[in-house]
Amino acid sequence: MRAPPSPTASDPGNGDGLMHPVEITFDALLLFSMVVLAWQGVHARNMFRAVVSFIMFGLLTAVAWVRLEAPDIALAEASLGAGLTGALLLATLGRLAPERRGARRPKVVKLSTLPWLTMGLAGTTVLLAVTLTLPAPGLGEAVLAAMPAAGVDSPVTAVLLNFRAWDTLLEIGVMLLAVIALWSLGQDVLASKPRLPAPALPALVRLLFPLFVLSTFYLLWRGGHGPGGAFPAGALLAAGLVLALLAGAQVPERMRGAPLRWALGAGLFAFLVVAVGLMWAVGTFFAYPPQHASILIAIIEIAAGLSIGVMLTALFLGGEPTDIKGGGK
Amino acid sequence: MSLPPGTLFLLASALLFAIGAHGLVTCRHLLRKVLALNVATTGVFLLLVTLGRSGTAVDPVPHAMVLTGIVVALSTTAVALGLIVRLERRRP
Amino acid sequence: MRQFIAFEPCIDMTRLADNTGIRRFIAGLPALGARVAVLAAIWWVLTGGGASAWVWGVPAVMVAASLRPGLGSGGVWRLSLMGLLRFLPVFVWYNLRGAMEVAVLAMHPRRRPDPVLIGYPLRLPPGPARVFMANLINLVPGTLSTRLTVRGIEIHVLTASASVTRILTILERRVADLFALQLAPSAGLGSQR
Amino acid sequence: MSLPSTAMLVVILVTLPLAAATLLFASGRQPRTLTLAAALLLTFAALALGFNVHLEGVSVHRIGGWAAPLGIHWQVTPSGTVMLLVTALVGLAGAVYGAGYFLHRPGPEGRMARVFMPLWLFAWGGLNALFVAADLFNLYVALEVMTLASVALVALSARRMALQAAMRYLLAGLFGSMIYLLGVALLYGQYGVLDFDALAAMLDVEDAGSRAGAVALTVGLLAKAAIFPLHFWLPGAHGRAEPPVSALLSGLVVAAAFYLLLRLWFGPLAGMLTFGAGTLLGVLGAGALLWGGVLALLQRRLKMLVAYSTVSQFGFAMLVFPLAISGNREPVLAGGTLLLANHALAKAALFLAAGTLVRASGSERIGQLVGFSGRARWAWLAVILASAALIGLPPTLGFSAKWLLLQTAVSQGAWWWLGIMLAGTLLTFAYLGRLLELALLDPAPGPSPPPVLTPALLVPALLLALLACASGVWAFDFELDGETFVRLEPGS
Amino acid sequence: MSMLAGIVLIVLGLLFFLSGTVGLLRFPDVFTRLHALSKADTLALGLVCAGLALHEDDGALQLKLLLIWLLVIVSGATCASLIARAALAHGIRPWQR
Amino acid sequence: MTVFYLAGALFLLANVVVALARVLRGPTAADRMLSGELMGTTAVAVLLLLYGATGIEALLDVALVFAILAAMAVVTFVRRTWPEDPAADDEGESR
Repeated sequence: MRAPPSPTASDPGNGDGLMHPVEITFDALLLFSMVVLAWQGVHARNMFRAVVSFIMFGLLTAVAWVRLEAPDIALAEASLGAGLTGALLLATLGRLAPERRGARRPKVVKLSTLPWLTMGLAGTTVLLAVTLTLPAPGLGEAVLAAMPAAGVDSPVTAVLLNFRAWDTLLEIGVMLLAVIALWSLGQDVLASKPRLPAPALPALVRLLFPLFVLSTFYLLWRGGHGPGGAFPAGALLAAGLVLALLAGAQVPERMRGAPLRWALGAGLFAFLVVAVGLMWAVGTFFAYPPQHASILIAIIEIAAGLSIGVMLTALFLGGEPTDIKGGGK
Repeated sequence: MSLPPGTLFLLASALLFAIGAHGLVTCRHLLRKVLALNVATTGVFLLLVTLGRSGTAVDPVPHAMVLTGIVVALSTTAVALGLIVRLERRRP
Repeated sequence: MRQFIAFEPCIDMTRLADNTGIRRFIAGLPALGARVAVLAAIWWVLTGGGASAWVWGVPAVMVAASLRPGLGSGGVWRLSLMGLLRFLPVFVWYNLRGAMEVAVLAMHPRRRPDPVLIGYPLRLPPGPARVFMANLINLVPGTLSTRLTVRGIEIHVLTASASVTRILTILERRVADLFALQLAPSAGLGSQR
Repeated sequence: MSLPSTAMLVVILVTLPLAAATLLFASGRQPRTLTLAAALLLTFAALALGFNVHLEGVSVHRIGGWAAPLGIHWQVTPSGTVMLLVTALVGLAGAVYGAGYFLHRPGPEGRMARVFMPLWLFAWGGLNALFVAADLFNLYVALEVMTLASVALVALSARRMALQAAMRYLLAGLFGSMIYLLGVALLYGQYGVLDFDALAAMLDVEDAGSRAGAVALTVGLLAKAAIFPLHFWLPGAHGRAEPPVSALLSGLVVAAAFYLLLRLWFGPLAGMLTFGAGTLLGVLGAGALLWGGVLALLQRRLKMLVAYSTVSQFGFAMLVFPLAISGNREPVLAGGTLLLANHALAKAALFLAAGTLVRASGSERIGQLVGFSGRARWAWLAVILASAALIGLPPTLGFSAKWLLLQTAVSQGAWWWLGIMLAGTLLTFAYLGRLLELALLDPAPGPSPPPVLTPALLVPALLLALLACASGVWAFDFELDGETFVRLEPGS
Repeated sequence: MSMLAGIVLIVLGLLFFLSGTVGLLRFPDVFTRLHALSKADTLALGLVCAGLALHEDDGALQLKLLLIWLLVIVSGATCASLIARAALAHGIRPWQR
Repeated sequence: MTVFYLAGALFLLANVVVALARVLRGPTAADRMLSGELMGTTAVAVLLLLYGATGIEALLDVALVFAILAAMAVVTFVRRTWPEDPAADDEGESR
């Protein structure tokens, strides 16, 4: 119906306070519930309640990103926040001893919280006062000017995989490092053999799994010219794999060991090969020749997306899936 | 309305930061600390994007920074949760 | 039981060597074709078509069609078009009615639910149709499936009344139509627990 | 034969560790020759880079060919090069030591040997990326790489104490990163740039937002560098970790965070280093110096003593900030960098030697350490040399560094800070002397079949300690001919 | 015309959402609340999707809305059963008048 | 029209806030979980309405991601946080 989003008609508060009262109310309510949920997520007396509040906080955060005109972040928050973070927290909760799960805090207000509260309030006020005065010039125009040579049409993807690709490389490194760190702590920690689920669950996963795969590719494709890209795509893939694991599937034996580790390392490796290869071919680290930029970025994006999917699944598993006899089956 | 643009979001980000930082210091349970840290980090992310929005053209650099930050936060959270689980099992 | 996550290609080249393999492969072709067609349609819905979209779309559909989550096959989905046409209106009507009933119950100042657990003996043969039925029960008036057992489904009924079993019987028949299945002979009506 | 270009060397230094770590992890094997070859190659690259920088001075490299505010820069500065070099030396020593230390140990130790090298290389890559970074956000990501690798290394033994220490370290580290990111957000909101030079050019020192940003950056890094009130995580993490890990952490990781403080306050934020800011940082340093020193005196376990000494030594290093308030900053920066380099070499040597001694004695208690006998003698020698460097006896590197700072203090008439420096040196002397006295004058017999101490457990520590002692002379030249070092740290 | 019909559908959807929420708050136990969730909310989302689809003239986008609805229906129906089953297995007995 | 969509989204948001009471009150974990589920559905609707208001197509993708992940939390919950008592009867699951 409306081809391009018109920047003025419905745009919340960009510029000179043209916000409609409904929008302001919406934002206020949204942010209010976010703050309440954040407080609950930290301080709820029951641990489970805290975790559920935090998951909901993530949901609302995604809506907040939408309101801030950051659909890229909203996608990532939706796929990571609503999918994996929640699953990770709930699974962790299940691995804690039952009496620690409920862990009620004493109701008495400790005196020591008062100074902290005062300091927090003071800090908040200062932060707010400071941030309100910031002019925020930004690099928007510089990015726009460089877009023709970027190799992709989406500015965020251009920043992530071209202008600041070195950051992204290191960040993939952080993720791989997290996997190695978890694996270095010892084996897969799934406590007991989980019972086979109700038949409805495998049926659901069988139905959804191809859709997960398809939408992974969809988001990778989208990343070239709109919100999308390797992170949300990888997160969706991981969500599909995690769902399959939860429905009773096992990491296949022929995938364990070397193939799995190569899949985990593939994203970082592809990044490094391209970056250093360009140093060798062009003479500058990470300098895509403009005519090849889009294909190189696409290669990195695919490798990173698939690798991120596997890495996130590994993060969910929380340990190396080697213990075949003891673990599941 | 006379509110400067993004005021509400700035207020919320400051509050989230405060809640998170406070929780990180006062909570005993490690899981709560991790949640508090995530809340505070979300506050910082909100701040970054809100600030990146008030320029003339929408600035994609903060968006990219926040995307990177989200992934980093998730990775570190996963490690923290892994540590918590292992600590639980070695509880005396 | 071998349960593997993902990466079980449908077309197993090693099996093509012997005769039965070829026969089985040919027998599986229509199912694979249907799968590919559905996924391609979904890809079109997602992307809105276009040349660049299909450059990604063809491999994407192929991969999505050939990867399985490693949870066993779960049985064949053989749907009948006529059955679908007969099923849809019933489903839409019941879904609407179910939502209305819940809404009225929730909004009405004095009415309260009067729930009860009943067992409903399923006449559908085991397989995807049963699971489909069990999920469907959650969407129609006043019923919520809780457990699927060999004997049937345990159902939580929001307001006990005779109409529930009638609805379920109709629904079961439509599901059987949808899956082109024959119902087992009646095993009697649902018994109160 | 001409040396490879600086750009090529930087690329090798930052990507080779990551590539090697990925390969080691993916292949699942630990060919020791390969890991050592990677470590050696990195060391050579760092040496060549040092040579290049000596000839060419500061150089700037655009990543991806994108110009300043949009793209990311690498900046090869003299101080950064010193850190890269020290990292390479300590990294190599640690790799050799680690290969020897984790070798032939059954059970969980086999697992430790398997993951030690990838993690070590990741930390190494993160450190190298930090030392050449000139971009606020790039620093954040590199810091995360470094922190996460260090946390995993602390938890390596997977014992409860180690896990606890790792968890505490992780939380402190993440807290630091978060505050740091807040500072980045505030500065970006003010100026819309992340690049150091662009920021230095635009910085308005009177502006409240910029000040808040600077404070946030500093607090974040203070938490990562374990400076006084935020030091609580350090002794546990360093004291409980495996010895090669402690060496890396204490010598390099903490130093990297501190180096970033130097880099920021002598680079983009230089204009803000006023009397108030400098004094405040100095007071924190003095607190750390005394607190860490006194606690080190009270420790009864060897590695905890060394760990507390780290807190104290970084307090000493903090004193560069008040000294840089007025007057010529170059010698102060040079002194600070040399102090870090000295600490890295000496402290790493100390931890490696401590690990050897603990293994030789079968006990961590200072009173039960084996004496100056057998092969343990070499470890003790390393301890003595490293102690000399830490205390700052001439002609060690520590002496050159402290001498530079003392000179500045005298020339500025900063008697107050001078007194604190002397007190700190005395404290260092006291706790290290107590260690030597207890162990050498009243040695325990040690376990009856003495454990085998392979050269891998002895040589790295000894070499590092020797280097810390011997490079003092060279550093004096390096420094006193002036220009080399001073040839423009950018932004100062 | 389709504009008006769309608005009506969306408003109806919103009302069903409201009833689902009220049911969630008023109903006595987890099973009855699941009824409210699985029926009222899925239909409500369907109505909203249908309303938006009427305002839309791109076929692919209309079908995307349908896809979203179908996904929510499938997940919603399965999850309701899963929660009910888990609740029974944990010894939560259904509330009875 | 934009205002209509926004008002609808606001209405749903208010719904969510009211439904929070169930999260806080419980009483069982299942109650909290199912209100989380409700919130997921509502968030999809909110995103759709925001799409109606702004016309940014990416919002449909966000909604799609929410929809496809809707089951994630509940499945983890029943399989990991609250796994069924192994002693419970297994009456021949028909698989």
